[in-house]
Amino acid sequence: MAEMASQTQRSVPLGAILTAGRYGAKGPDGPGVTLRLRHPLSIVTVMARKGRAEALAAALRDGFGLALPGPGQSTAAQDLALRWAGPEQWLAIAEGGRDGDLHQRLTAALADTASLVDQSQGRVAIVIAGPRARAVLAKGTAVDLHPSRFRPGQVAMTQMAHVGIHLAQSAPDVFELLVFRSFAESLFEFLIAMAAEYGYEVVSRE
Amino acid sequence: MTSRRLAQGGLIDRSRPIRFTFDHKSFAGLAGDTLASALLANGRMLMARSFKYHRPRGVVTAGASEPNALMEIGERGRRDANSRATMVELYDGLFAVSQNRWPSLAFDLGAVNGLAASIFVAGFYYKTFMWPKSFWEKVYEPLIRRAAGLGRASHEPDPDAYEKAYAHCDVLVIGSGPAGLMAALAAGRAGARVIFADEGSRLGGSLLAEREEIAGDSGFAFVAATLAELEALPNVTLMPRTTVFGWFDGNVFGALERVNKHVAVPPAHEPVERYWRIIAKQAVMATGAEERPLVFGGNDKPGVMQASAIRAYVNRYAVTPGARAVVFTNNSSGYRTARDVLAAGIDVAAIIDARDGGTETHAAGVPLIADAVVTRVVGRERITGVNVLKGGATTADRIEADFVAMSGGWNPVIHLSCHKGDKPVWDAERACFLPPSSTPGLIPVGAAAGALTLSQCLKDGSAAGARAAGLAGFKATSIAVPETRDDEPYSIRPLWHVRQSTAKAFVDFQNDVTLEDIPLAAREGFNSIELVKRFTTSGMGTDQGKLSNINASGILAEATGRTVPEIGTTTFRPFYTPVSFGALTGAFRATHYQPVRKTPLHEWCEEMGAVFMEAGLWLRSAWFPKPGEDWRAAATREVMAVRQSVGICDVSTLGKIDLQGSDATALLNRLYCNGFSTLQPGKARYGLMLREDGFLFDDGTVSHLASGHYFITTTTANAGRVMSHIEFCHQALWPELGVQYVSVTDQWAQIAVAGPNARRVLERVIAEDLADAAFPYLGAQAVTVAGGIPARLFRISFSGELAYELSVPADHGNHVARLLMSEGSGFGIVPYGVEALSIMRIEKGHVAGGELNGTTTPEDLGLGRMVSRNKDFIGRMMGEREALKAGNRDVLVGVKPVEPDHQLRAGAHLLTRGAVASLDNDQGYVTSVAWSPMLRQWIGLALLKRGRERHGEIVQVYDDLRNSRMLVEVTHPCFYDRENLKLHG
Amino acid sequence: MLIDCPYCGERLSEEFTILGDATKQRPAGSGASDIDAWYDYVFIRDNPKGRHREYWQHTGGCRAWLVVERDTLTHQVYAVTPARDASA
Amino acid sequence: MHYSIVSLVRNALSGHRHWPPAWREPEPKPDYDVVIVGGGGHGLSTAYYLAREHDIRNVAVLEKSWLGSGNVGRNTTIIRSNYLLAGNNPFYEFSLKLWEGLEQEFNFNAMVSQRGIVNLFHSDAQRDAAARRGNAMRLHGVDAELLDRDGVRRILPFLNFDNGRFPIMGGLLQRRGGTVRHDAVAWGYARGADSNGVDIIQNCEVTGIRIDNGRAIGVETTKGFIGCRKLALAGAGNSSELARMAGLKLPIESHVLQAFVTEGLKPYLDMVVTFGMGHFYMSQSDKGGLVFGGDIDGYNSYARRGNMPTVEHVLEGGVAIIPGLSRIRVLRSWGGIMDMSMDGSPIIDATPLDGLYLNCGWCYGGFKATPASGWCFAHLIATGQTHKLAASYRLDRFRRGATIDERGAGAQPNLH
Ligand SMILES: Cc1cc2nc3c(=O)[nH]c(=O)nc-3n(C[C@H](O)[C@H](O)[C@H](O)COP(=O)(O)OP(=O)(O)OC[C@H]3O[C@@H](n4cnc5c(N)ncnc54)[C@H](O)[C@@H]3O)c2cc1C
Ligand SMILES: NC(=O)c1ccc[n+]([C@@H]2O[C@H](COP(=O)([O-])OP(=O)(O)OC[C@H]3O[C@@H](n4cnc5c(N)ncnc54)[C@H](O)[C@@H]3O)[C@@H](O)[C@H]2O)c1
Ligand SMILES: Cc1cc2nc3c(=O)[nH]c(=O)nc-3n(C[C@H](O)[C@H](O)[C@H](O)COP(=O)(O)O)c2cc1C
Ligand SMILES: [Zn+2]
Repeated sequence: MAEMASQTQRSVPLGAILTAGRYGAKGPDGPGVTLRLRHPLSIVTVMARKGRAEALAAALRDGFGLALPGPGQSTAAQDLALRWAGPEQWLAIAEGGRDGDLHQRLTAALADTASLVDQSQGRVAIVIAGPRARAVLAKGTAVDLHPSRFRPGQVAMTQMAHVGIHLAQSAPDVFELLVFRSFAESLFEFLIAMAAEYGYEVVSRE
Repeated sequence: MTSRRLAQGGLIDRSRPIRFTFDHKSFAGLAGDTLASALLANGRMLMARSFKYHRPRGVVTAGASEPNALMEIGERGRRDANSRATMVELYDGLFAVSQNRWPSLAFDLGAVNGLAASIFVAGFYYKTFMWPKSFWEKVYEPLIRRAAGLGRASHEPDPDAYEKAYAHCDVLVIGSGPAGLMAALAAGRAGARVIFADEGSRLGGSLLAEREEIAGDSGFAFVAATLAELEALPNVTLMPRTTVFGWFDGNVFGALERVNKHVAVPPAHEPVERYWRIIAKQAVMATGAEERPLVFGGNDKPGVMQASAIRAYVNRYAVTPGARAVVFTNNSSGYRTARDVLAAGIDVAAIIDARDGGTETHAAGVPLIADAVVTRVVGRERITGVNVLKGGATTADRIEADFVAMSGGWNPVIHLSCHKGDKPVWDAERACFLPPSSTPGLIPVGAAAGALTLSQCLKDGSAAGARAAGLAGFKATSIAVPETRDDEPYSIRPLWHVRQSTAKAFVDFQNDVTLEDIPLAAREGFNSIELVKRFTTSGMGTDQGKLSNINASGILAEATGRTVPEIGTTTFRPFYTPVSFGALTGAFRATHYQPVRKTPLHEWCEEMGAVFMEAGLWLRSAWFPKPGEDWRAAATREVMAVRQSVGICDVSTLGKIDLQGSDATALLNRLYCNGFSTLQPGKARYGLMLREDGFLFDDGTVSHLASGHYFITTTTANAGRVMSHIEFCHQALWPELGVQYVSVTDQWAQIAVAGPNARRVLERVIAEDLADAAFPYLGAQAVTVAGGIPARLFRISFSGELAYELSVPADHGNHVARLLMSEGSGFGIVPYGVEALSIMRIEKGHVAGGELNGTTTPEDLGLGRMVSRNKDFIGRMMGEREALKAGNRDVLVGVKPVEPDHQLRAGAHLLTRGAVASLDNDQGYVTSVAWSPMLRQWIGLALLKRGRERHGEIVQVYDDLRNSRMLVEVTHPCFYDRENLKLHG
Repeated sequence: MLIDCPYCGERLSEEFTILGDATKQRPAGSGASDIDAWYDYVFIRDNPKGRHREYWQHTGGCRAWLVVERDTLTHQVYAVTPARDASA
Repeated sequence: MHYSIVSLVRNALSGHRHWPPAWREPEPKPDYDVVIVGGGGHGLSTAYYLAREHDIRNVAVLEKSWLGSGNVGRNTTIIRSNYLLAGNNPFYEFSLKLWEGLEQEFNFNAMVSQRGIVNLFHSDAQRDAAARRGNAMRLHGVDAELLDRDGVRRILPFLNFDNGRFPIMGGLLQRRGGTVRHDAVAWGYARGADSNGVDIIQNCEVTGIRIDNGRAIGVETTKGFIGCRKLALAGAGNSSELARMAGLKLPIESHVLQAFVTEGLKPYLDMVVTFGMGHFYMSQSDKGGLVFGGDIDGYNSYARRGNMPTVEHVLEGGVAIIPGLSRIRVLRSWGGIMDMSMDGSPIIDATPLDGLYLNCGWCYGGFKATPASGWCFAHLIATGQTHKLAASYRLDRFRRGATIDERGAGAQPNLH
């Protein structure tokens, strides 16, 4: 059996409910938000080993040109992004999702400074963008998303509609929600229900 | 009926007539009307019946505090009971019905209660209805219940949508009268993020209802100009139709936005109501003041209204309640009403002032009767006049009028400021309670803080806005305060009730609490205001005593020879005005009540025709019926297939934790009661966790993947709690340990492959050597599936068969399951569900939720040998307590009906054979049952006193709840393959 | 109620889960003479009306265990520290 | 004065001016045989039974605020005896039996209404637990019925059977369960105790306990020192504070439990519904308000008020199970301070100090226990012997491991 086959047979989360198109209220200014799934994606939990956070920071700087972000922050360089994900924990995120690639790459560079755990398929990344994205999110999370308080590059771990999420603003008005895979459908249904009054567009994966 | 609409004025839109029905009769109103103003405009005074005596009632207020004019609005699933007509904006097609009357509002049989009013005094029901004993539930209570209550609520589901949302601001301004407007402007100009909320349909507060002059123009104009500026500020959010209903810890406010209550049906995609939680650095409470009614004979007749409400109807809605007013007042407000009514071209018969003489500007041409009281309002359908008694006089004079304006003074609207439990402060000069002396985070201002003149409200509002912005970190100065026409100073002499009343005088209109009820309560010993409230129900209606509470305190004070501040008030609590369940529920209703968790194999399970069941938030495949099979047939077939050949099962819901670090083994040793020091890489072990009190907490497997790298599974039910427990133990108890861990529950699709042919099927998709020697029982290793999928394989068994659990990254789950099915087709592979899994574990005597019920110990479940004696672990010490070690504990056994066709049920109890059924003789209970395909009969696990000594004994099953008694034999808990031969296959 | 998570900033209390009293020290000993200390640790609470030190976990956020010093009468939160630092 | 329709009519004729106070307002005497701290349900019923059953009448009940201002006056009024464990069931059944004859006994209509209570279940595991409980009740002769889905639908057709997240599978019904008018319980016992000579002293806060030679000899109060031969603490949510005055610490935490009432409505719900899975239960008061509640807020608290997360959680549960509630409006919410014990069960016991007795740990179930608690506590105080129905409620059970943990939640009070 070819390796390629095993990669193409992968299931796409939200597959059952994610259908491209324009929904909800149809205002003259176009949809208030667009929603998109990022998939496949590589996600690795990076946990500093005890007393090794500085060494980890150095290894990341040297190996990837990346600074280790502090609480509520993220950093990015070329094809790799790091998002703070709790005390001494980060999520390393890269485009593309061949099994284990990112995990192996990081293991090679960081194994003695960090414990690394592949989470690529345990989290689902939903991107919500547009002028009303904040209004939609404010129906779910109590994190203050005002542009002066939550800027591009910032991240927050919070909950929305009874579900824990990892929220990041990747660019102005572009928000990314990482959610545990098993909850993804429920969260997505919540988001589109809350977006309906502004009109929304679901964009298919490229 | 005559139209009571004034020819000019008001904030209504005369070009937009609106049709509505009240009690199935059609009426017309105007855009800008409330239901109450529209009914008044149509000459309808009678709007409701009171709670107890079913007295005819009309509207008393023009706002949120309305006690009388409550109606059912809307039909079927949209019916809103107890809607205040004063707050309902008129819309086309509005459907309103009066309530608490039968057969009709005009002719209500319930009014006979009024005849017995002398018996139905406060608390009468505590003194009677006791005999005969059985009559309370059968006769009296149903009667009382039918008579009690106001509107009829619907049992139908609500077709509308609701939402919740969060908002943050530097300054929340509550109330949009002159004080609130200035506060919002000051804070807004300073650059603070401002939320400006008012329950009214338009912003402007009392300025919409009064004839004021501000900055040389009308009050309306001032409102319009100020709102225009606020609207233009990007940092200010205006929220009309939004009631702030509560003040909570952390300066969090609850608010209800009535998004689409002013239309018959909300537009598509929009909610009807939205509940906000507003997190405010500072709040300005500019909630105004509520006018107190006076307590005098007949004060509840339709047509007796707050003086300020009459101004609102006249000035804002261009409606007059009648043709000739009489004013009864003890303070400035009545004079203002007289002037405004006159200005609208309506007659004012007289001002009756309870004081010796006020300092107010007198309304030209209106007789002033000072030092006088109204003793009775007369008239049947409509008021025809009032009896007035002058100081010193013995007989009353009749003054003719068809509506009455009353003002007993003002109650600052201090509710929110008291929600944290602080007590309000009495102000003798203004005869009112002011907000508590210290309310950090909340600045009361305007009439709410006792400022009862317009200029003061404007000035204080400006200062409060600036102060709030300053406290929130902005540089702010008070803004210029516009000039006002000189307003008159406020003066009052409290009048808690008219002693000389010659008809029933009401304190609480809605609950029919009369002037006599309060002294009666005091005489009977209910002499604190809280006891008076409970004994008389004063202030317990839908209006929460907004009009009545302070009068009740005043009356109680006089009745008991104490002062009003000694009496105090009852407790102010949320909700400021009632809030729907719908709003507070938001979108989390029906099937969206709680999120659904789906496994990565859900799609495959659906393909296989799974019937799903709830397991916490998860949906799990319970069984996979073939056509014509019920659950038992399906599960039986699945078990047989597994026991005889092979089956696969989705076990992805197990909690999974990745644990690494130099002290990982040490942590495991402390978390589990059994030891892990000897667990070699490549091996898995069953583990038991206790709580610190020594009882069982959870079980699962721990696999040593590579040196210092473990993979832990937990039960589905406890996954979250175990994760938190581990985090606690590490972070709070032993932070010195070098460990890293993270939940990987969702990363892996987990598939159990079980049955004598399990290995053969797996060998077809996995290249690695799976022979027993290479990969023995309790092996754990990384493998590659289908030539490219990185996976993990564990040789563990819940079913008792040769079995594996295969973990593949979640996206691959469906594919791998399909692959196993096709590769296993030659072996007759089946999918099996939780039901079959459960049958097999019961056959094997493995414990699960029924036995891990929070009150069992390892010893109870036959797992005592797992408890290590030579290390510290959670639960060790308390597990040694005498009662946990006692010999007569309920311990795990198997039970098997003596008659093989008897069906055993979990939840049945066990009795010694021949013993009388009693709690004293209770010997234990059946925890789990199954119809065993292998034994071809029902079997069960049970917890039985001294059970291990009783194998072979016949005991009695007691299941009277289901009319079932039978004898069972006590057995070893393992019914099948006790030697574990199959496991090693 | 707002709790100022040292990592995430001020968050609403429903993002957190409380465990309880954080003044208790898990006893080190496991001899017969230590049983009283254990009983006290597991079952006995000061339960003060006023300032109280409690364990809370930011379960709906960064998952850190925190020691929150809070007033049980006013619900005012005085201080929040990571549990790992508090017990160190 | 005996209360009846006759006395009501007679008093109506004289304008109700001649009703005597339901209880006197005495000044405290310098000392009493027994001083009971706490004018809640349990303190008052203890006083009543001390007088009635044991002829001990030189008794004072000291209440720091107004009578019934504690949990007895703020609970959701449910009575039932559907307990699982042998340590609990007979006690609560005895209590229910006392309720059944109470009003006639003390001539006060407390509106004992045995309208039935149903506990819903939604899974096989929950059904099994309900069956175990129901059979335990039957074993003790207590009425219990196990309803299936259709059985529940017959009595409560408007529950959410078809469009819910957790389908209703059935329910455990106790028809003799129901509600009692909470305030009336306090008032009825107070009147009954008073007429038997007990001094009920309101606005009298106990600020200290005077101990002499290992013996409690009296209390310091805001009305001065009051001496006693026996001192009984029935302070519910304030139990730890009271115990502290005697140098004792308890296996108790204080937590706030909220409750709610809707606007008054015509008959809507004619029994008590418990949706345990959604932490929601509801009944309708005779006045028309739907009275409901859920779980404690979860954090330790002495403030009688809670916060919105719990409010939302409870209301979400409500709409989930009774969709028609959506348009009904909640009128008021309040809180009470619960004496949450470490196993969810109460304590009725003597203390290490002579003459000092303890009654606490009622969690959110103590209202239904009011008669039996007073009965057993009075027995203990009068005889020095533990009443056999309260034999399991000893303080040393935690040390011994003989906890009575109906929920199996362990030593974490906020999980009970
Ligand atoms: C919201 C809520 C709902 C509930 N629902 C139910 C239910 O449905 N069914 C049920 O069975 N139980 C229920 N309960 C529990 C029940 O109300 C209590 O367990 C029970 O009332 C406690 O006993 P009590 O009546 O004696 O307490 P309380 O009425 O609280 O009496 C204790 C008294 O002691 C006084 N006191 C305290 N300290 C001092 C002092 N230093 N000096 C003088 N006096 C002092 C207090 O002021 C108080 O009046 C509920 C409780 C709450 C809060
Ligand atoms: N002399 C008198 O007799 C007398 C007495 C009282 C008031 N007044 C006048 O009344 C005015 C008072 O001005 P003000 O600005 O203090 O109050 P206001 O009455 O003008 O405005 C208060 C506003 O707050 C709103 N509100 C109240 N509670 C709310 C809540 N919980 N949520 C949302 N909105 C809420 C009300 O609907 C109202 O619109 C002054 O002009 C004063 O002169 C005069
Ligand atoms: C069973 C029950 C029914 C209640 N019904 C009402 C009611 O109909 N109206 C009301 O305003 N309050 C009602 N309450 C709440 C009380 O007003 C009050 O809030 C509660 O007893 C707590 O007291 P507190 O708010 O003074 O602290 C009810 C309380 C209980 C326990
Ligand atoms: Zn955090």
